[in-house]
Amino acid sequence: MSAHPSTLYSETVLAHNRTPRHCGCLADATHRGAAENALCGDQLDFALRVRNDRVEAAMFDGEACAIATASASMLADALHGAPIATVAAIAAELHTMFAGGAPARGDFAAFAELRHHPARQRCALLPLHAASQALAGAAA
Amino acid sequence: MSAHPSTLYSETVLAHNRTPRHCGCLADATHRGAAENALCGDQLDFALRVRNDRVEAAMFDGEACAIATASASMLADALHGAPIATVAAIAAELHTMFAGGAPARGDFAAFAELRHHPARQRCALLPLHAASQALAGAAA
Amino acid sequence: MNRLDDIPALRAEFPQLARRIHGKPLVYFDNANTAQKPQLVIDAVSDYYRLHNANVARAVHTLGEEATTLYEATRDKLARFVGARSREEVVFTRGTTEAVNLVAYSFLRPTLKPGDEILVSRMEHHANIVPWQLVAAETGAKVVPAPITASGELDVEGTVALMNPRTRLVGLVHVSNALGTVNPVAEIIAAAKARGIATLIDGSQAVPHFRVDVAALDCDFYVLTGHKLFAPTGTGALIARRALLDAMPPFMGGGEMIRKVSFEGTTFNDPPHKFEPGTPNIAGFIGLGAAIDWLQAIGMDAIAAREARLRDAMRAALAAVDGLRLVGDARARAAVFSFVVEGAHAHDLATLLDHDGIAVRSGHHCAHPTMQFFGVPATARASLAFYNTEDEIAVFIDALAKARRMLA
Amino acid sequence: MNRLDDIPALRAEFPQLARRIHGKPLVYFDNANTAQKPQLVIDAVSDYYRLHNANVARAVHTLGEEATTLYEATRDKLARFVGARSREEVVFTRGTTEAVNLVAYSFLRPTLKPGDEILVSRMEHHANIVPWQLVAAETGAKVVPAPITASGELDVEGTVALMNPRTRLVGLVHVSNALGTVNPVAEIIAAAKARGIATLIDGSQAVPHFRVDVAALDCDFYVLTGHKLFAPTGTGALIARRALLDAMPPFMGGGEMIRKVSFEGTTFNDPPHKFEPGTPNIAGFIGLGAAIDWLQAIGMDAIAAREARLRDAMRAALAAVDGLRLVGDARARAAVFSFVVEGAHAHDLATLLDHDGIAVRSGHHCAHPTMQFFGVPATARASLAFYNTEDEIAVFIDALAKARRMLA
Ligand SMILES: Cc1ncc(COP(=O)(O)O)c(C=O)c1O
Ligand SMILES: Cc1ncc(COP(=O)(O)O)c(C=O)c1O
Repeated sequence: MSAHPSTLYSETVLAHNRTPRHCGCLADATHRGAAENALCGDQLDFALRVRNDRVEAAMFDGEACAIATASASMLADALHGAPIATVAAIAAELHTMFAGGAPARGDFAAFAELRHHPARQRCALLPLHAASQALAGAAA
Repeated sequence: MSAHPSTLYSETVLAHNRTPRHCGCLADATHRGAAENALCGDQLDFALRVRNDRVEAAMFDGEACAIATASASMLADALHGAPIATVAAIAAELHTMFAGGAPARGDFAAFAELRHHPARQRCALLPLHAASQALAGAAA
Repeated sequence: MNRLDDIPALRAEFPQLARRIHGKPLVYFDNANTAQKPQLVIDAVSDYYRLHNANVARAVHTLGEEATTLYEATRDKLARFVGARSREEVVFTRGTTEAVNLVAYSFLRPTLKPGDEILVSRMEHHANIVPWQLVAAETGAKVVPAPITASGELDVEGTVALMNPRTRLVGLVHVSNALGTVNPVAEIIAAAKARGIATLIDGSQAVPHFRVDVAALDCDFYVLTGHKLFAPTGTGALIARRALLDAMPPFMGGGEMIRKVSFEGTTFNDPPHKFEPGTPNIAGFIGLGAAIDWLQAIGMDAIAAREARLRDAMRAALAAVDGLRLVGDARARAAVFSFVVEGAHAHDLATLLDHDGIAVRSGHHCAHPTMQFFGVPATARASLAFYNTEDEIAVFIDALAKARRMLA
Repeated sequence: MNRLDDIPALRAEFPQLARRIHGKPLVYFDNANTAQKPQLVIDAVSDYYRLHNANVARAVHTLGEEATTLYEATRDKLARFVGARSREEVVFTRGTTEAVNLVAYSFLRPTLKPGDEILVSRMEHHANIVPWQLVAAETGAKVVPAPITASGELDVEGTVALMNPRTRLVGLVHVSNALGTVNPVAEIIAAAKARGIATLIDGSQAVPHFRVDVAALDCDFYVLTGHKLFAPTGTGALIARRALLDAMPPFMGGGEMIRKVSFEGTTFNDPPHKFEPGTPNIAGFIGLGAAIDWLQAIGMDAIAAREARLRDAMRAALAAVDGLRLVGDARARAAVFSFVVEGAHAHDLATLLDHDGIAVRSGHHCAHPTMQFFGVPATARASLAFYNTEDEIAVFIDALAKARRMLA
């Protein structure tokens, strides 16, 4: 069922994991959210500063696997200056890609191989959950 | 697992079933017992007149299958004038025979084929349970 | 061409149908007890053990993902097969019995009060009586029998008349295993719903024989068992409204049904997983998925049509047997026939038929109250599936006459 | 000659061990999750479906008798295998999880009072925590954690100190699935017994690896699961003192667990049947019987000796891995190793090992409280069975180093 997985831990993913972007705490966040992966106990916090439905800054924190960490790093990157609808858009692109459809935007395309690893898909989705949790909640 | 069963409904068994001996009610019984087969709902009553640890008379009643009816008929027959220990002795002989050992006494040997029908063994044992129930209970 | 047009080929898919019993070809008329399995279902089970064996929902390795994918696919298949609104409405259980107990413990017990009533028909299987008695005994509620008629039909008017503000749930068998009756479940569900009463339909004997659409029936709970559906033993399901599952507390505790466990407090997973603690019968459910695919390839409507013909042939043949009385003779009925024969006890009939290779069940069919109603301790029961034939009916009728002569 | 003297031949009995994963030979180190099945067990399941398929304890026909004989034979085999006092002490369940729930619902709940305590160790599987929490929440009792040490051993003194007149039951895992610790169960049972406290031992990870004698242990309840014992999924057992089973009310209701059902009142069957309503996983239990025969032909003592060698080899090999920390390193331990590696998340390790054909589990192993105690969200776990080899250990250690380099 699984194809050869060499591309799952691609250089893109490994680089994001080694030196994640925007990892740490965002003091002046307006929104905060968290998500947890029941399978492994991983937890990820996402903090956003939002003005006029646009993300001015995004940071994440938490201990997680390489896939989740890389995804969080990519997401924080993608959100800077983007409309808040971007979170839902990227989540939808990931789901499409996992179902065999078009690749997701930018570095997220590096997760294409996850279509053969259903159990690990939630790792890549974890930061998306945390960010949408943040947007859904009351302002921090 | 089952051998050819032609001998299960032997002439001996069928004859006892057609015209069971000592079927009916024993007005002056000293002991009464009943047993039920959970598998089919069959019920059998056994009534005994016992004096000095000897069965003077035995009768049975109830609706039951041919195997149980024949066994009851044989048992009532065997008990007339016999020591009460006969009930336990015949039960033990049946168990031995079902386990592949020596045939049980008299007509009971006709149940040898039941060793291949574990589910029906309790039919043959039903009157034995009813009779030992009768002996175990208080005098009627 | 439908596979039902070539019955010999179809029967060849069932290895056990080729068995000989006491030297005679097996005539398997005990389908209401459990159904035979096509080779493809047996292979699905072996293939899992030979190639994909791993635990589900736990490991990220290849085998774990394969096992999980195969296992969870059955949930989608079953949801489609019975017309559930979503896969989350499908809770896997060991069978019908566990499914009813789950509803009794988790849905009813927490809010059951003294004087509350659970209304179930007098033709229920023990599985749809005893679980309610257990929770009723604990809470002071009571189980009320809904009336049936002498021909083994549900007394609909009498049943509806028993629905009252204390009635908490109506439980009804879709097709009676003891009588063959097909019940007007939609009518009863509608009547209960109009009164705000929850409904549970026992579909054990329905899903193997005709198309069932749970969403259209609109019952709250529908229960079924896999081994009667040509699938492995130890499988079954509760199909329930999502909103009810969300509100119900868990039944059994353990792994997978939790989100987070600590000694300070535990939070539970979402349905259906909330109700599925521990390692499930993975191989069995993979086999159930294969059975459903296989049934749908034939088509439940084609199966129902063939079984209606077999049923009519059997009904006519039995009517001609001297001294035979049908126990239950509803107008709407399945190819399940309970009967008693004058001068011949059901057990003796079953044993003598077995000598001729014919498997029928004798006994109370886990329906004591039904037997009590008809005043018989036991019946013999012949229950057919689509792989049975008119030739087998003829063999059965001959053997029945022979058995009767022998016992007379 | 013992079969363990020819490991290649023994491995050839397990079809899945011949599988290749991502082009590499499978190294199956996830045995604590579920074990692989020998062909003979797979065949026992298929043969039942192909030749003897029928329901048990119900029908008097040949197939029904064959199925019942095969199914009930497993009860005798299991009773002998674990040293139960009699076959009536063996209650069949879906697995360990259901067995613990049965005890929680049927033994404890009816008499549990506010303030009562259930003492279980901090290294329990969720299956030996959550069922107690559910019945405790209902009754106002509480689940008390017994202490463990930094090396993952039970703090025996601390545990005994927590036993008090309010303690109703002590639950302890025989071998921890998360840490590999082999617990001094006899000592804890004796201490509990001296205080009149009931005991439940979770033997899920014990029975596959060494000889267990339940009667000698003298616990009240011993639970186990079949799928870890090289047997089919959906099988397991509760072994319990007969006197307790006699006194316990039934858990689930349905067919076979009753003696007589009526709307006026129902009487129940004797144990073990009182606790086994409905159609069981017949095929699965027949497979369990085959697995036990097969294990006994090899001999549990021989298996334990081989596993001790594998364990020591693995322990030594892991000690040499840079940046690796064992989570749990008890003196008495099984060939089950949980570990974390600096800079490499357990999930990533598991996925990368899988790329090299190696199946290990990563996660919390259904033991959140244990993970909390050790302050890790997850570990990787390699768990061996007697069919594993020292060569596989070498392959694993190499792959581990490679994975670590990749993630660094
Ligand atoms: C120690 C222990 N207890 C209980 C269980 C639960 O067993 P099952 O999932 O088969 O019910 C397991 C396995 O997952 C285990 O390792
Ligand atoms: C109508 C009906 N309900 C419930 C059951 C119980 O099903 P199971 O034994 O598979 O739990 C049966 C079958 O025995 C049945 O025929």
